[in-house]
Amino acid sequence: MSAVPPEAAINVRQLWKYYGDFPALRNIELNIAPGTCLALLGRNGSGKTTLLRIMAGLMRPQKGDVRIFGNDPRHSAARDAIGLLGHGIGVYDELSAEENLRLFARMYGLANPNEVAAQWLKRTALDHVARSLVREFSRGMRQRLAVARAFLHAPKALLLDEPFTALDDRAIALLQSLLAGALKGGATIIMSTHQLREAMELATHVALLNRGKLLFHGERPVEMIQDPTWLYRTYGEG
Amino acid sequence: MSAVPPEAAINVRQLWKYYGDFPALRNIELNIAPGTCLALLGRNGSGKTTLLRIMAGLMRPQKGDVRIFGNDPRHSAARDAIGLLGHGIGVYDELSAEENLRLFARMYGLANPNEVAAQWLKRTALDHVARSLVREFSRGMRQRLAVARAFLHAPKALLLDEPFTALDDRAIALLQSLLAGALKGGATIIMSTHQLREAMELATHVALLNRGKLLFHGERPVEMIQDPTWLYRTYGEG
Amino acid sequence: MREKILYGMGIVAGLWLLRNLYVILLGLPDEALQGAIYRILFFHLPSWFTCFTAYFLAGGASILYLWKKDLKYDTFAVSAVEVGTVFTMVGLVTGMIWARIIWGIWWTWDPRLTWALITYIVYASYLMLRRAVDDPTTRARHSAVLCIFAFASVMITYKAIDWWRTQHPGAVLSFRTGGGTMDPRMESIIYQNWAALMLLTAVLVAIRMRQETMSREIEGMRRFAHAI
Amino acid sequence: MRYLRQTLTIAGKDLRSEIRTKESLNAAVSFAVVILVLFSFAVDPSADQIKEMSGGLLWLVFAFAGALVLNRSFARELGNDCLDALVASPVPSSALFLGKALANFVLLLIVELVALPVFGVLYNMSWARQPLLLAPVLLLATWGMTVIGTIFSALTVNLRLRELMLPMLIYPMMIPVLMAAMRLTTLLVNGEAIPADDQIWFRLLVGFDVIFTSLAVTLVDVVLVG
Amino acid sequence: MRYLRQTLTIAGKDLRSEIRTKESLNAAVSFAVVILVLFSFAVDPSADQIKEMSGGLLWLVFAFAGALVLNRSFARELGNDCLDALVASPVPSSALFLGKALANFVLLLIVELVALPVFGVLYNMSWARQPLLLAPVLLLATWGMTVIGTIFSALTVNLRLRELMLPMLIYPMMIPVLMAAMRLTTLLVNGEAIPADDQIWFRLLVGFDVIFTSLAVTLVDVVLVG
Ligand code: HEM
Ligand SMILES: Nc1ncnc2c1ncn2[C@@H]1O[C@H](COP(=O)(O)OP(=O)(O)OP(=O)(O)O)[C@@H](O)[C@H]1O
Ligand SMILES: Nc1ncnc2c1ncn2[C@@H]1O[C@H](COP(=O)(O)OP(=O)(O)OP(=O)(O)O)[C@@H](O)[C@H]1O
Ligand SMILES: [Mg+2]
Ligand SMILES: [Mg+2]
Repeated sequence: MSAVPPEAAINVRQLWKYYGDFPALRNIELNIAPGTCLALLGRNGSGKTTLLRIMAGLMRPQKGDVRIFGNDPRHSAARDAIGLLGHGIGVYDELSAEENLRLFARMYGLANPNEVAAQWLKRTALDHVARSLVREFSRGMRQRLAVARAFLHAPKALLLDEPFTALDDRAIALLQSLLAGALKGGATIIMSTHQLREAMELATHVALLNRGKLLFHGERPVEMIQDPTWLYRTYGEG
Repeated sequence: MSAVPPEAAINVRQLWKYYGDFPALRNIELNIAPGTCLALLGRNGSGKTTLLRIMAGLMRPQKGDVRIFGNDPRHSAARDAIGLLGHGIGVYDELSAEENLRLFARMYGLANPNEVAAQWLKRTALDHVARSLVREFSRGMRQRLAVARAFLHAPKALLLDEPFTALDDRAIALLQSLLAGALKGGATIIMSTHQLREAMELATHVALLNRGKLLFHGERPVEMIQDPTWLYRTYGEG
Repeated sequence: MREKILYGMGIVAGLWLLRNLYVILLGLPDEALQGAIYRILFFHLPSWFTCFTAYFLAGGASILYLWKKDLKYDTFAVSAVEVGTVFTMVGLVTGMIWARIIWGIWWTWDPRLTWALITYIVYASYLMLRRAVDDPTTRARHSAVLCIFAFASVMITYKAIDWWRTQHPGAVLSFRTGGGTMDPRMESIIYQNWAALMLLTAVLVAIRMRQETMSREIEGMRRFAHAI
Repeated sequence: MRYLRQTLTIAGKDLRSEIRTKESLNAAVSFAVVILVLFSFAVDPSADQIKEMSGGLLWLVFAFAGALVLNRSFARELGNDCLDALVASPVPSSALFLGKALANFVLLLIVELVALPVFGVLYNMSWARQPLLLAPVLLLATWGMTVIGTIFSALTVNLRLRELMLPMLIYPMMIPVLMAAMRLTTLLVNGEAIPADDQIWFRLLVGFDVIFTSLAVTLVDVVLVG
Repeated sequence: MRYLRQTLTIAGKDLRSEIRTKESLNAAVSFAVVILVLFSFAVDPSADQIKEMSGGLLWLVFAFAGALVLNRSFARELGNDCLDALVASPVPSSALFLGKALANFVLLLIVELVALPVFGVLYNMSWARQPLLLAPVLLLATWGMTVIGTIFSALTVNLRLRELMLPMLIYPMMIPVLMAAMRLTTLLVNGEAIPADDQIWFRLLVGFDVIFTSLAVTLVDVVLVG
């Protein structure tokens, strides 16, 4: 139990997660420095979603632990610091865009929920439909609202699970620009994805999972810009 | 009501589909020759899924009609000719791989369900787990079983809705090789996708939908091999 | 080695029960009011005590699971509940046979009887909940929570004769009545039967635990193989 | 012939996956017992009038427990988008419907045949006094419940609020069958003859079954495809 | 303070979306009416004994109709994976639970207050003879139902067989509350005083509420997170 490196945004130590007797994560060690964007890669079933959910405090591991800026993921300080964007958009269909954002602002205990909501509606170009119910939104609008929801409380750590799946080129570009903005603002980003090309536009680091084991973690190899599957071929067939 | 061009595998004429008052498809005209592989492109909400579902006979349009080898999609000859692979895998978790394939073989009225099932299990490399319940399968195995289910009755027209979504590189390669095989065998393939690069490996033709209108349909432009988004930029901003 | 101990314990339990049966049938006099049939009490009461104990232990194991997150507690809990429901069934059936002879009907909606039935349903639904969850870890967690809630029904069943006026007879054992209602010889046989049944329970639970652990390991291995 | 084979294939599939997992059977049977227990608090089960309510209680139990089975019928197909695969196959919608209805019918009968003796024991009723007359009532009324349940299960399967809508829709529709079955069962269970006045209930059952089956078979394609 | 605000935020959200769509309210109220009608076929509503069954019938209706509301409680969060967003937020699981329970409590009370007069009319009962004693019974028993329903709704929310499992789990657990409520309501609705013997039911209600609320609040984090 060495001390947490003071510079780590997210620190994962000797993490094991079992589903029954099946080890989905095996002894993961991971230090993520603040301000990096980590692309979490791995084949289907390698444990990416599991790892992200444990980091987000949605699940507990059997062994090992995770620190978000030095805190347990279930500690309220850690949860204030986390922004989560999973497969679903995480907003309510039967509330309006504005109501959704205010609700989450209030849940995060922000001082001025209404202002923050208005501000993010503007930033995601949804202010003209602020009062429409989310049910009536198109896929792109929903995705933007989901991003607003996740970014609302200025999280220092963003966790994204396959954020580009089933999005069209425009929606991907929008998400990338918002993520780039957050990164510039000092946030730490971790995203899992199979769409390597899209991920490589942002990623400063990559990590490769294979059947629950961490095979590679480090700065993005230059080879991957030209050839995104380079990593798989080099480390992945273990 | 001109005659159906005799050479068309799938023929769509003046098709309109409304959800309530919202026109999801506007006056689509489309002739797909047998043996082609058509990539159906378009931004989120442009109507790709709607069009595929109408072709598969899962929905009826308000106006216009669709012919599958000259028949109405709900005609049993048309349905014998169609293989469908949607977002879900379309097989039962609580049955074994073998039982699933036999079930569908029987539903398609094949003469020898057991043999066909065995044969497809071998072809998708699932024969060693033929008796395991699908519930225990990994994502890749499920996808292969889904392909076996869709290909079982040697369909002459394959309809695929975002087949590459959330698959890893290996699973994509497998699917591509199976599709290439079907194409060589004379099948007609129509697939919707946002993953242009993967689609371009197979596509002989492309069609572009924009807000329910067909903007482009023709052979795959050579420009798209180098730059898959070329089509969007050239025709898409209408 | 463990096998042998288990089988040995099983044999001891069987022999002990046989010996008790001999005493019950031939050693004890008929009861004044009910005649020979009262002897069913020697199995009725110990069955209930046995299943209550099993449920109690399962509840304890569930709390331990939630605390330690070790699947062996969950394995114990499910094994204990399974064996417990068997004895609940024995208690219900012996009670119903007794009721048929003494009261002339198989069942009446008396609070004690009703709560005994509810207890059975609650633990049966525990077993059903387990089948509905695929991931063993989630399954363990959720069923542990249910197991803790479920114990309330056991307590109500136990206290039912004190809380309501029931057709079912009240307490007979001296630790509840303060003594004097029952021939000590009979009471001792009741305790002996209970002890023998508990021994049997221990054997059954141990066997079930082995099966459960094994099938979980096999499932884990299978998933691992399929994940390739 | 082909139609019949397709119908049986669908019924066989549903029965096989249900028998394998016993999910809705277990749930329905134990729910039936739970309702019997709940009723015992609501009505005084030792009272004499219970005899006059026996058919009523019984069919309420069948209706509530049966809804669990019926609800699963099309919901079972939602998991992996199996419904799309079924509808896209050459099996006609009406064969699909009949196959599923057949499977549900068998499952409901199983639930009823388990619940009957339990009811008999718990409520101290000897329900088997006129088995030859009770059987057709059971079969006819159960088929009526099945048809209504299956078609509405198809209708609600894609609704967001399936769990809310289904009970609201099916119980009111089932009322005619349930009323007939309640009345006839009460008479039969108490060993009484069926007076001429009550013969109409039989006719109502038969009429209901015929009309609603043909309606459902005709309309199911519209429900599933549009 | 922060805890309280979070609880109220959650409760407010649930109430707001429910009031806006009225989905489960409408369904529950109309289901209640349907059940009342069904019961009126099963038992003879004009008979005298109906008086002795009034509390029983009423609480059966509340339990069946209420389950629809309770079932939606966490199911509401499934749609867009909202549950993950909630659990990942700084709102503690217990505040989440209490907020949802509060909303359910209000909704159940609304359903009950609508169903009561309907019952009164259909069964010709004047239920409001001892309102000051009936009110605490309603409140205590409804809270008990709410706590059980909400925690089991959380427990089953991710199950494949949610619709099957939830009724199987909650009704047996609710039986103590329902029994107490049935007995007391029957007495109160008929204008009788509560005999000393039956005082135990009040104590049972209070005890149940206290014990199960504390259990649920303690265990909900384990249920939602692990
Ligand atoms: C289906 C019917 C019956 C059921 C479900 C039932 C249930 C129970 C239960 C749960 C106990 C618990 C023992 C305890 O922990 O205190 C018990 C004990 C007992 N039962 Fe029964 N019983 C039934 C029928 C009968 C009948 C018909 C008789 C005799 C007339 C009887 C006599 C006793 C006696 C004497 C005890 C021990 C009382 C005590 O110390 O609590 N039971 N029964
Ligand atoms: N709830 C669960 N119960 C049992 N096993 C599970 C569960 N969730 C995931 N698994 C298993 O754990 C492993 C890791 O799953 P996970 O979802 O984390 O993979 P992933 O990397 O996100 O895959 P994908 O790229 O397909 O999303 C897989 O083998 C999967 O089968
Ligand atoms: N069931 C429905 N009810 C109402 N509107 C619908 C429904 N299904 C689709 N739509 C609308 O119809 C339009 C076309 O939807 P469709 O799903 O066909 O698009 P798509 O091209 O498949 O989009 P994506 O790339 O996001 O999958 C969208 O604007 C969508 O909002
Ligand atoms: Mg994943
Ligand atoms: Mg689509």
